[in-house]
Amino acid sequence: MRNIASLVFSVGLAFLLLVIAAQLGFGHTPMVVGTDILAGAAQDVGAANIVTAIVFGYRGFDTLGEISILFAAATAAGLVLGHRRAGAADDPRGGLILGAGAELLFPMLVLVGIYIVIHGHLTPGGGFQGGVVLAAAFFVAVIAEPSKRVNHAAIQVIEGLAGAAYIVIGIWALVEDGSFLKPMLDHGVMGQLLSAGTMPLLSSAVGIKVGSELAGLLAHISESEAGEP
Amino acid sequence: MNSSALAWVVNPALPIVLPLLAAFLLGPVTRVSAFVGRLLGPLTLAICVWLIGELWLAHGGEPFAVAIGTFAAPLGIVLYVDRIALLFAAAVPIFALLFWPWEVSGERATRESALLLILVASATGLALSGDIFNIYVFYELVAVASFGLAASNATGQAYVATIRYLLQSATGSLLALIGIAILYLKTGTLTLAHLAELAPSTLHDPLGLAAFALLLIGFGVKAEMFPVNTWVPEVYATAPARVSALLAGLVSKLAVLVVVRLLVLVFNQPEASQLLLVLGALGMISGELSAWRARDFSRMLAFSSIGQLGMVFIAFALPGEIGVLAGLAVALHHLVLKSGLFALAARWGGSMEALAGLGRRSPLAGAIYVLFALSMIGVPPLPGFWAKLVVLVALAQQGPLELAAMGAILVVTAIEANYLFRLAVVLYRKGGAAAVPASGVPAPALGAGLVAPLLCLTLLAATVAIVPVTEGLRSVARQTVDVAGYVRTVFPSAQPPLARKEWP
Amino acid sequence: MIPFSLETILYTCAIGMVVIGVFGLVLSNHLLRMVLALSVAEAGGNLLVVLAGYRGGAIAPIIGYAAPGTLMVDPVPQALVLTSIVIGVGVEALAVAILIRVYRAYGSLDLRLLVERMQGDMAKAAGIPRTTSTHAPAGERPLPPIPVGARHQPDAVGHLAPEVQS
Amino acid sequence: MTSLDLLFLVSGLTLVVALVLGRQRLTAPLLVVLYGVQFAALIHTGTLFGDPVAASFGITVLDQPMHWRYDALSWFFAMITIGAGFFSAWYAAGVWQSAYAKGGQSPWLFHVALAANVFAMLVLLGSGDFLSLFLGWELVSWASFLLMALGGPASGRAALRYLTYAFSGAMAILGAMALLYTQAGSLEYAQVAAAIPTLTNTQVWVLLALFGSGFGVKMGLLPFHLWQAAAYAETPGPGSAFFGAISSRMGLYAIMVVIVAMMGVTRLANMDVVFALVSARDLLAWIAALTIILPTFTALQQHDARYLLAWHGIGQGGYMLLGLVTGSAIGTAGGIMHVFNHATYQAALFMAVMAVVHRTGTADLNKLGGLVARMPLSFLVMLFGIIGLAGLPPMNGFVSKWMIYSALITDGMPLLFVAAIVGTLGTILSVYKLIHNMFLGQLRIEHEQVREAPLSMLAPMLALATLIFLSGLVPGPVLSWVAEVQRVVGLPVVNYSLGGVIDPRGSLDMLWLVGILMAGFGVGALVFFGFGGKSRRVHQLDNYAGGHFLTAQVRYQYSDNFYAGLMHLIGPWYRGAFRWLEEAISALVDLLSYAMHWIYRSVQPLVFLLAATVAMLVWAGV
Repeated sequence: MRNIASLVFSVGLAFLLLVIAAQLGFGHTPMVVGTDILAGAAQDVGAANIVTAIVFGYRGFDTLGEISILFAAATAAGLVLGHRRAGAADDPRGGLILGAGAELLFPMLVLVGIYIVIHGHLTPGGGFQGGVVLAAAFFVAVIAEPSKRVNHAAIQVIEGLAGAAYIVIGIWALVEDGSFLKPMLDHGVMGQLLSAGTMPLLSSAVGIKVGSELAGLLAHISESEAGEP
Repeated sequence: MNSSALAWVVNPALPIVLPLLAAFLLGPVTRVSAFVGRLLGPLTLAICVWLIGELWLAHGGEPFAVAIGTFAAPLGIVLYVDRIALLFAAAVPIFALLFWPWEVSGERATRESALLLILVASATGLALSGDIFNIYVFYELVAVASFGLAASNATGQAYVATIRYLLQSATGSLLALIGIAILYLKTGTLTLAHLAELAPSTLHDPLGLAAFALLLIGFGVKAEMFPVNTWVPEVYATAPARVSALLAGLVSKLAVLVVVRLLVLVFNQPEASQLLLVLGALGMISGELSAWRARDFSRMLAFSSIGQLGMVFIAFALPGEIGVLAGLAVALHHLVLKSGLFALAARWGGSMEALAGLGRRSPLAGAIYVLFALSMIGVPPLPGFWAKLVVLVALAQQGPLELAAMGAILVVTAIEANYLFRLAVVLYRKGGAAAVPASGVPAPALGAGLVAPLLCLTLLAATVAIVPVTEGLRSVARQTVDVAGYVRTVFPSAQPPLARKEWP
Repeated sequence: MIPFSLETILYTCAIGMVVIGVFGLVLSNHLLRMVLALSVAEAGGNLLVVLAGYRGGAIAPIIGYAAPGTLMVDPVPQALVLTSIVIGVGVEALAVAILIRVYRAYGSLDLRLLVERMQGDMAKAAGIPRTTSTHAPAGERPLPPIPVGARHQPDAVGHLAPEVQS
Repeated sequence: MTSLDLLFLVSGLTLVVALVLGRQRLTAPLLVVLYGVQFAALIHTGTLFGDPVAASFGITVLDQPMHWRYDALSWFFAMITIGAGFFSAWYAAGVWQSAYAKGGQSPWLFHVALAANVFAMLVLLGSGDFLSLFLGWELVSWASFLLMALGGPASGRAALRYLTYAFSGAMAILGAMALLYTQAGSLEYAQVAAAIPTLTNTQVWVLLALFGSGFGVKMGLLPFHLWQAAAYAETPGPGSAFFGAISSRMGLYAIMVVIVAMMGVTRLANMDVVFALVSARDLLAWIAALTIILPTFTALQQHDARYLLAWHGIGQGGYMLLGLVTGSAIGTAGGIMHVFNHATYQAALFMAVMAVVHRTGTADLNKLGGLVARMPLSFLVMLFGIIGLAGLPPMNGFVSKWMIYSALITDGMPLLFVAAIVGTLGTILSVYKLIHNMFLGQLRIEHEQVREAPLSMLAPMLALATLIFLSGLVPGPVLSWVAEVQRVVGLPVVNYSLGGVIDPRGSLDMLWLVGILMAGFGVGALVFFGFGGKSRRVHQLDNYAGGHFLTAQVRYQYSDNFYAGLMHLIGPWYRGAFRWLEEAISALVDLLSYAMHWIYRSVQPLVFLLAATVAMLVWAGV
């Protein structure tokens, strides 16, 4: 009964969504806001990557909410999973290939991650993307060697301070210039690494925060005691 | 604020980001000093209350808009501050303080406090934000924080309830996201004020309604809207009572506020209101009828909360100022009432039969319950009556559908009276068993004994001051339905904010 | 009618992912599969949002890679989708974390069993006698045993039903 | 400060005194005095023969003014209310409350609830618009609930049932008010009264149905009467007397204000029931007639004296409504006067029964008997009361019932007259059962040591009995009040004299009638004693029955299955009348609630989410 109903409703949903899509005039986005941003981002923010300009500039408030969501998810996961009991069984180690590969990959991933984070305002990428790569570096290591422990205390401090840094930069702008998250510092020359004012700082804060949060979150999950014998 | 050095304090972003800052710093600070860590949260909330008061005083309740990062309205995110927003924004830290997890300690305390602070920040954001995607982000933030809090009882049933809640909420959010995509495709903007301006020409068609329907499903999950509210009884029965109080009282109201903003500003069409009315009526009927069957206190409250929220939706579905007034009255009344009842539920776990004689043993709690119950079913001169009267009178002036809804309200109120006072009679029955704290219900918080009397006093104060209260609400409602004023506040220049340029 | 083109295929795929995900959510009784279905659906939704900013023949919105004045796609949906992807990641990670606890508490991820057990535990916590028995549903196999580890949870000890060890 | 403020103030003061000082023993007499002061304050308002008085306070919420004022109608009902409160408090003040406290109950709560009831009713009677009417209505409902719920579990159940009925009724009233507001644009009596003539018949029907059922619940009109008997009977002691005397008359007050005064009996008589030959007025009249017959014959079945009286209370309400809907001067005067008369004898009867309960510990008619030898004064009170209740001369019940019968006949409603007479027949049968099973026949051996009721209880009973007789002998004063009420409500005014009514089609003069009756008794006594009639007191066992000498174990006077033959004959026709309605409604709610609950217990709620999404998208019309 439920299966039939599900099928019928799903087909109905597919049909309706297709009808909606057909009516929407695909490829002819109105671009009311987008056009203005494309035209003005260079002066407003000074970042070459307009998506990053939006993420950390125009819609920087969304980004704050977003890192808070990750933080909340990590905190909630920590709350749910609690502490590991001493002496609980670990997952089996990864094999030789995984181990060797992990050792090889770790520094490269960290490097790539940092690169992506700090070049967020110039090239595709930014704090989130780089942060995920950073977290992946730690996670590869954990998969290869499950008995390795991530230092949760350190992660907690790092993520807290990185998140706080984002807000403090915003409040600094508020105190100085009367507007929360207003881009501060000089825009510099577009295309250079040290340009776009506070944007690289924000991007770095987000990168560190996302990296540490995802690492902590995944570590929580992987550290949760292995299943029953 | 008189001193110009501190003029930056009057900024609506601060009540949102300060709790976030506190949440981020809670972990590091607790490592340095546990005492400061425990105080950090409540202190931040108190500051938030003060900040919101300053916001009200600074502009005398007149609406104003603040662009984040000086990016003018349709490009960046705008925070819109008017009376209704401040009213709900002020309720957020106050109720969070009332239901602060004082009794938890250790690492759990840090995490729960952080989640609660995030909940406060995001709920305040929901009230103040003037950008639909920003609202979506804050809504998700509310959701994630509430998942963690809902599971914080650490029982198997709490986990199952939470995961079901999570799946429902995430699916709803997905649909809301698709709704936002449709909106963006049709208008090219995300700012509510801009949407309000463009809506008559672009959104008053079936696609616009479809977008509204999808958004309604998404935001309806937290607002306990039928039929995406099946998580409610499970979560409220398994979560700590203080969390249930916050979810039922506060969070649901803020989700309702979002729906109301959308309805008033963007989807100001009779069809949209009708949809809300029908869903509200169904939710009310299903909730109250299910509550009639409930056999334990917290699930009865959960179901009755669904029913009351249904009535809130019915009220807000009414057109114009009277609808917002009615909805506000019902919503605020329910906010105070349900929080108070859940505060009682923190001590009244277990089946209703086990509560026999409780009213004789603790007369104050019994009296508070009776007062809440009287106000809930709308007995004059308590505030619940005036709220219900406004709804009924407004409904009677509309069409046959509204008349049917009016009849439904009357019928379910009679059912509500039956089940609420069935419990009241049990409470005052002679010679009940000695109070047996039911298993699975944690010890009540230190401050919990104060919360219910405090809210009860609020209710009585509103009863005494019913005239100024209703007049105040009316001014709030008048301001809320002023769409032109909203647009004018966000875009002070008379020209449309963006002339459509050709593609570069 | 919808013309057959790249755009149509993309749209259809995105909608297909959403519908397949939702269908999986509704049809499945296994919680992990539901979470996976949710992530499929979210991916489809995100794809839809990105497509909302599409313009034919436009390039990525990064200044300095093409001559000024080149058509660029709408950058706003891209920024939005970045946000919504991260939101999805957070929600799903939390979902998996809760799943682990669910499995430890009840030894199963089958929704039908879980709901029944949950309702039984809720009723028991509230002191209400069960109307139906969970222990041996007529004509069905008995519930799987609780895994060993679950019996000694330090923070769940007071709450786990002692007699559900069957 | 107007005189009405003073009345409210005194009444509120009574409540506060009961609340604050109620735990002291000496407060009870103080409360009795305060009820007396309330009575004086009511007289002081002078609204009976003078102009209406408005309260100086009022409140305007959301542009809706609420105000209070008293006129002759309010005065009449308020007088009965305060009187009932006064006598009940008096009855409770002495021995009764000590015994009550000894039973583990709280006299404090009783006095508080009683004072709250009186206060709430006074507020209701002062209503000057629909909002204050509803406010007062709810206050009365909840105050009654409080007083009802004071007893044990049985009274808790009865009170909850009452609450469900009363609140459903209140919701009907609220709905009617909302509808009325859309038409009249106001909830003020004056504007509403002006707007009603402009309404269509359908609209008036809807209003009549909603208001009628709402007010009818309180009055115990069929089919909303099921709650009343248990609720009133289970109320502790004098509370029953108070409720029986006045509580359900609040429904009649509201009917007079809204239906009789605003809609008008003439309007109702001109509204035809579709596909039937009767008008709305006939419908009301027949509801009233059925309300007389069915509850009265249900009373006949009762084995508990309290329940028997409570069922009669419902039936007597039918007479009042029946009198009112005749619309003629004498009929409406009879209906209104019956309110007063009923209050006096019902209170006296309940007090007599409660006195017996106080002494013997039971109200079960099968476990009593022969108490006339032990409690002669209580017997006398009950005798007066049942004569009044049955509507026989020379007591006051006869006067009002005579007026109702007379109006029914002269206004051409013979079938209704027959119905009323059938009801009276049932009344006579059942009150005979009452007095016989309690006071006549064989004294049970366990009641040998029973003494007369204590003076504190006896005094109000005797006072009421006197009132019953006096207002029967000299109905003129009461009729003068009734005439004022009629004038205020806009009904034709009755032409009365000191001893009764003057009517070209048949006057009534109780002075003559009682004189002749007394003369007849005198002649009888003369004949009996003059011709050497002698009586001798013997012990009840100094007797024989069926050729056997009696022992203490042998019952020669049966109480069980009293009227068994009659019951056998008529029982199946009305047993459980309208109980099916209540059961059907609760079964329906149960079924619906089960269906709704199923949604919230489903394993996979996302199906609903998906279905709702699809449905809403289809509805949006994409």
